[in-house]
Amino acid sequence: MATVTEARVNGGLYTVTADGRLMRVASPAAGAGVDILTNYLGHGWLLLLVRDGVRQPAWVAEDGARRWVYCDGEVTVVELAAPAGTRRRPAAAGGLGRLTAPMPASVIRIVAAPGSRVAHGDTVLLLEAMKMELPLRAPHDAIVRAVHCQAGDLVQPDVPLVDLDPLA
Amino acid sequence: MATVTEARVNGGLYTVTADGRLMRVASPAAGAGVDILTNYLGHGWLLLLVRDGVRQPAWVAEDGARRWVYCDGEVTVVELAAPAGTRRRPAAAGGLGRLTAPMPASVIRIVAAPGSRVAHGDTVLLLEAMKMELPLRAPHDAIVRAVHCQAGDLVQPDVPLVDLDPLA
Amino acid sequence: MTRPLRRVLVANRGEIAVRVIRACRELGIESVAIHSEADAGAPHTVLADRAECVGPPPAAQSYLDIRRVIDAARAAGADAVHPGYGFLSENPAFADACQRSGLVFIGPPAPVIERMGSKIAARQVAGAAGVPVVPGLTPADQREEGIAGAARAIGLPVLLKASAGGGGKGMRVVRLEAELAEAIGAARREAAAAFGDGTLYVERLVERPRHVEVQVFADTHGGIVHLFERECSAQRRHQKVVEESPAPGLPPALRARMGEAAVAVAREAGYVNAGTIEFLVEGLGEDARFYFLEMNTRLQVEHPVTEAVTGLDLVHLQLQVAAGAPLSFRQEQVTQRGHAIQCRIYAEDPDAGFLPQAGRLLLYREPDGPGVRVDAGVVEGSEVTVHYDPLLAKLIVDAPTRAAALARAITALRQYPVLGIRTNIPFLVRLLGHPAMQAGQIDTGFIEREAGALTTRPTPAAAAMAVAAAAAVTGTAEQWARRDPPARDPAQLDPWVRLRGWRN
Amino acid sequence: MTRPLRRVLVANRGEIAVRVIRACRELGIESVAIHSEADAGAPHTVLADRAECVGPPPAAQSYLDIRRVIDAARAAGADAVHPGYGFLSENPAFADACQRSGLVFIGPPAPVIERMGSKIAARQVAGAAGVPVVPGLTPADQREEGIAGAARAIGLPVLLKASAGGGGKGMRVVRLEAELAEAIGAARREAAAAFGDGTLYVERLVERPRHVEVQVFADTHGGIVHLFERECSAQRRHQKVVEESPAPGLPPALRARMGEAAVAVAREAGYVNAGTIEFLVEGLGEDARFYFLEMNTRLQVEHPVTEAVTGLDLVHLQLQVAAGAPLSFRQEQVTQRGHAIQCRIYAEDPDAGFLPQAGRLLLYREPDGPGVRVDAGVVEGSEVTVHYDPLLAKLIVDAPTRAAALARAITALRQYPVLGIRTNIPFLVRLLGHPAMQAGQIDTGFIEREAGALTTRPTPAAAAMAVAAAAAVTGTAEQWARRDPPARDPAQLDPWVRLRGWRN
Repeated sequence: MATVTEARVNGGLYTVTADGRLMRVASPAAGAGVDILTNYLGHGWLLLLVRDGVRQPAWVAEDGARRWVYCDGEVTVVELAAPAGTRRRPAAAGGLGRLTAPMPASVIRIVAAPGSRVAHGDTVLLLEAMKMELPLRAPHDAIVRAVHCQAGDLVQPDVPLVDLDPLA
Repeated sequence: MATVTEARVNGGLYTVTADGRLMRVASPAAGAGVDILTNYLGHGWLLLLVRDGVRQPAWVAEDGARRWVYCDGEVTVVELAAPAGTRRRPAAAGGLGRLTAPMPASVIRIVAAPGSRVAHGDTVLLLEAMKMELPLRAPHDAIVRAVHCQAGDLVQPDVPLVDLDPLA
Repeated sequence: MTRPLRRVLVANRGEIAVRVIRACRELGIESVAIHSEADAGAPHTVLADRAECVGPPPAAQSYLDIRRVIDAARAAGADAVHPGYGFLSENPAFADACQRSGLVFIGPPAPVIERMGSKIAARQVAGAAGVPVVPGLTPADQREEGIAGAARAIGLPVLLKASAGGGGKGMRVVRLEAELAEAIGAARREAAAAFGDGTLYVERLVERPRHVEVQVFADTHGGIVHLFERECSAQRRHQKVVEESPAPGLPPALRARMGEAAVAVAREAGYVNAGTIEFLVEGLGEDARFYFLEMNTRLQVEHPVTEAVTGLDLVHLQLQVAAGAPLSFRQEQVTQRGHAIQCRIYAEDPDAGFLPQAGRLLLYREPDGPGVRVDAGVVEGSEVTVHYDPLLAKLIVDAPTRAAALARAITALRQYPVLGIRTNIPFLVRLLGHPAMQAGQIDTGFIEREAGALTTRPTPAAAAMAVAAAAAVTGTAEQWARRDPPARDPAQLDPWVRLRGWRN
Repeated sequence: MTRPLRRVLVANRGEIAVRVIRACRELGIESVAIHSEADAGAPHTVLADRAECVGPPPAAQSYLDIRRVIDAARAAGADAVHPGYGFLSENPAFADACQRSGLVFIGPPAPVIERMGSKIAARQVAGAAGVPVVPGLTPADQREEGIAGAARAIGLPVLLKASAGGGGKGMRVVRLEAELAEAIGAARREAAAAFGDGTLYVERLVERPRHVEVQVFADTHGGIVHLFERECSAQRRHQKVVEESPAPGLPPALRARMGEAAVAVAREAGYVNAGTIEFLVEGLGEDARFYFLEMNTRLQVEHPVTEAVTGLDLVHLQLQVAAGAPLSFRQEQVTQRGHAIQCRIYAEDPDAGFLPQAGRLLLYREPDGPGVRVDAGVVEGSEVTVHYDPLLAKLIVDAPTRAAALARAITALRQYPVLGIRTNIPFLVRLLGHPAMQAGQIDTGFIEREAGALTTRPTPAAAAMAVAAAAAVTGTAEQWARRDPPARDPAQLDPWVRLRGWRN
């Protein structure tokens, strides 16, 4: 009945042996393992970790392929490897040459127009969310190639708003 | 998209029109209806009832074919009509001629042995649950036909423990 | 004299174990839970730093087994034991076993538990302290005839009680000669099951009494204070249901005299740590009199109402006093401010004779907000078993006035959905709304007398509508979650807006 | 003079709307919620007796639209309006519109809001009351050059603030000449967005100040009391994060003088209802001095810590005073008992510059137990949108001592899983555990200075194990629920018992 899974967390390799509500997590690097009893909590799980007799609870919530974990006062979000055929969300949205909103926001002002030159740290676009201003700054010296939004737009995260051409 | 269901509660007939998270419940007898917004709460639902502008929350939990409802300080449990082909749980467990435990319990003592005569209200079987004694009493004058348990047994609800032959 | 506690074994389960474990953590003390096989993964075992299994589900083979509990404490390296309430908390043999095993017992010394646990000895102590008592005795002849004889000598109606413990277990009122035999048998069996001792005590029944108790606290340096009173008259079958502080309508002079009497009894008993002196109060206003009833040599279920009005933390104090610290305040520094009410949330069906219930908590959401405290031994998803006391949680509210506290409690109860198992929450809503409760005029027989009014209520109109709607809520929770994904696009209209249109 | 309130419209959302609606219910007053289209079905609309939609999601078109809010109050038949905090609570035009519509505004009269809302006029009031102020002014020339000139005249570093409101919105510290232009623009835009008024105030920056404020309460009969102080120095970008009462280490004589000064300012202002006098405290111990900073003419986010230490209910008092009742207690009857701490739970990512977060609360379970209060504007399943302030809830703890309160807060935060959206809970755990916080020695710049130590922490070993396990928790919740049905048969062994065997 037991299933064995491998998980990589912060570069460490962990082996998870699960049997019904019981799990054992072992890490070759960390030596001894931890025993876990899983409780179903309605819309999530409560894991009870036991290591050398000492207990620690962890709460887990499911969000598609993501798992949210609250343990020892810290929240960790882990993305499970996507099954073949599904698109994986990029680890870091926005690349070297583009700026994206970190959260749903509205555009207050385009500070740097297409074609203008911006220095590292300059504000390119001014957003607002939850009544706070969020300046999007140039991550390096660049020329603004294109701006894909205008003042007043409601913009979603992970959608390119500005394309930059880096300057050497 | 809207679906229409009829429900009978306390002898009253209600028509439920559901469209996504919205419902309208109407009762021909009660006149005006009530509008309901449904919120998903993880392992249950929060219904927001609105009637003549006045709001009232109701919490609903699902338990197989049962629905548990908490509204206006009262809990109601409703059993949905079972789909064809499945066995319906009897509305009142235990019949005129049999005694059953109202909850999981242990048998302390058989008070009336098979063949003995018991009067209405006599204790036939003594159970214990949660440190409280639970006497099972005769619902009418009867002869004990059979006893299906013995002292020390752990017994489950809805399982016949004693068969009685009613006396006219 | 101070010997700091490092690691405390909590010899209990449910809400009180959770409460004690939290207090340990707050004071930097490690905690060890114990659990039966039925309680592995229960909230108190999740919260503790360590846990030990002490046996199979029946309490007699686990939580009540002194040897196993002591072995668990040794195995976990504990240096002290907190007994909670119930179980072994008033068992002198347990306190003694702890001491002999080098474990600090967080409570009074074994001989004090033994003396105050005996109804006769406790009455003698009260008498020596100059405090009046209700007539009663433990018959030397404990056979049915001996107990029946004692009842006749005192004169019916009488109250039969377990000599070894409190909490309503093994308690029976006998008004008629014909009820004596069955009541004696039932009381004895319940007493034996709950406390391991079937010895019965027979007492004159005071009619329409109020049950008012006084919290006392004593350190190991001779310091003793009282922390004011609790009104516990809202009882059903001698089981407290609602407790409050201050006691409504208690004349200030009587309150002061009861406080002094409680301290006098505790001093006479050589008491240490938290204890409660229970009194019966007869009559009203300036004519009211009080009688010593008994002493509970442990923390009470209802200690939170005292915490709310005094601002003290009784479990912190227990741990500090057990470590040898003197009380850090004097009697005149203790204040009774505002009004607090506790409602016990039981897994029982008020509409079916308050039958205990077992099952899984499908939906369990606690109320929150100002003046609302919930001490719970369960979470959503918990399985309530048949093996233990049906107390799930306690709702404690406090507010500046009694009227505000009552309103706050009712509001909180109506926002406290517990589904999947029947509870007494609907009963509590009706009880707190009853005119006599609102007026603060109830005695210990009130709930029994008003049983009809309190346990039946036609389904409210809104509830019937909700039930009809609930029947139409189909599909699994997962399907439902997919049905209407969150409106992450702010431009997407909420269905409620559509609903407004629908109503026109 | 008393005119009982029958139906109160609560012109707010989130936790404060929930809190006010509850208070109304506790006092037998009907409540009317307002909501934008994004908030239909939000907790405050579920709890209220009635609700009115006041417009589309953006606050400027709903919660901040005076006409729509007044229309809603009329449509619902309300006779009074509670503004909460933020939104229209310090807008004199709103208070005035209420009065002209025959609605009781639960707060001070419009002219008092206006006077105390102006930094200049408020300082004049404080000066007239004999209370010292920090040098500063609202430049008559509100162009960039005018404000920059005023900053230079006062001398850098200076603080730019919205003249029309508080709460950190529109506030900027300027230390260097080169930062002036951008700071002025940003502060003005934020001020305009938050309060509809971009007028800026320029003030001398007091270095390493503590922010200590005093709660005052005035009735319509000339009665004014103070309810002691709150320490609010734990701020991030002028946004309070943790508040407590009493202020640690505040000398009793200074506390007394600040209380008297606060009452003097309120009396000079002709104040009515709940208000807060904010002071800057410079220096430590007997050398400490205080300066009047500003007055908030409304209930504060942090009012619960005052409720915890005084035992009063500030919203009940607001409703009673607004109905014309005199204060039912005198200054010398107000007590400050124990220690209370409030933690604001924000939807923000402390490890990514405290960026506000939006999304659905997949798992949201509040801590409970002794001394734990949670005022929440969300429940499990709530969708947090981009439109409003990211404050989700407030955790308020109280305990007999500051050390116990800190330990209680940390224990509670560690039992407060909020998943599906990033929150500042992990940050709060680190902040409360920081040696300076434990010692009670922080000023308003502390969080910025210690940002590195407070926002980064390697994944704890246990958490890494839990994450690995979480990745193995597969299947939908429904499938999981079916996987291991409840052990209704007590004879069935719990898996934990098997686990013990596995470990040997």
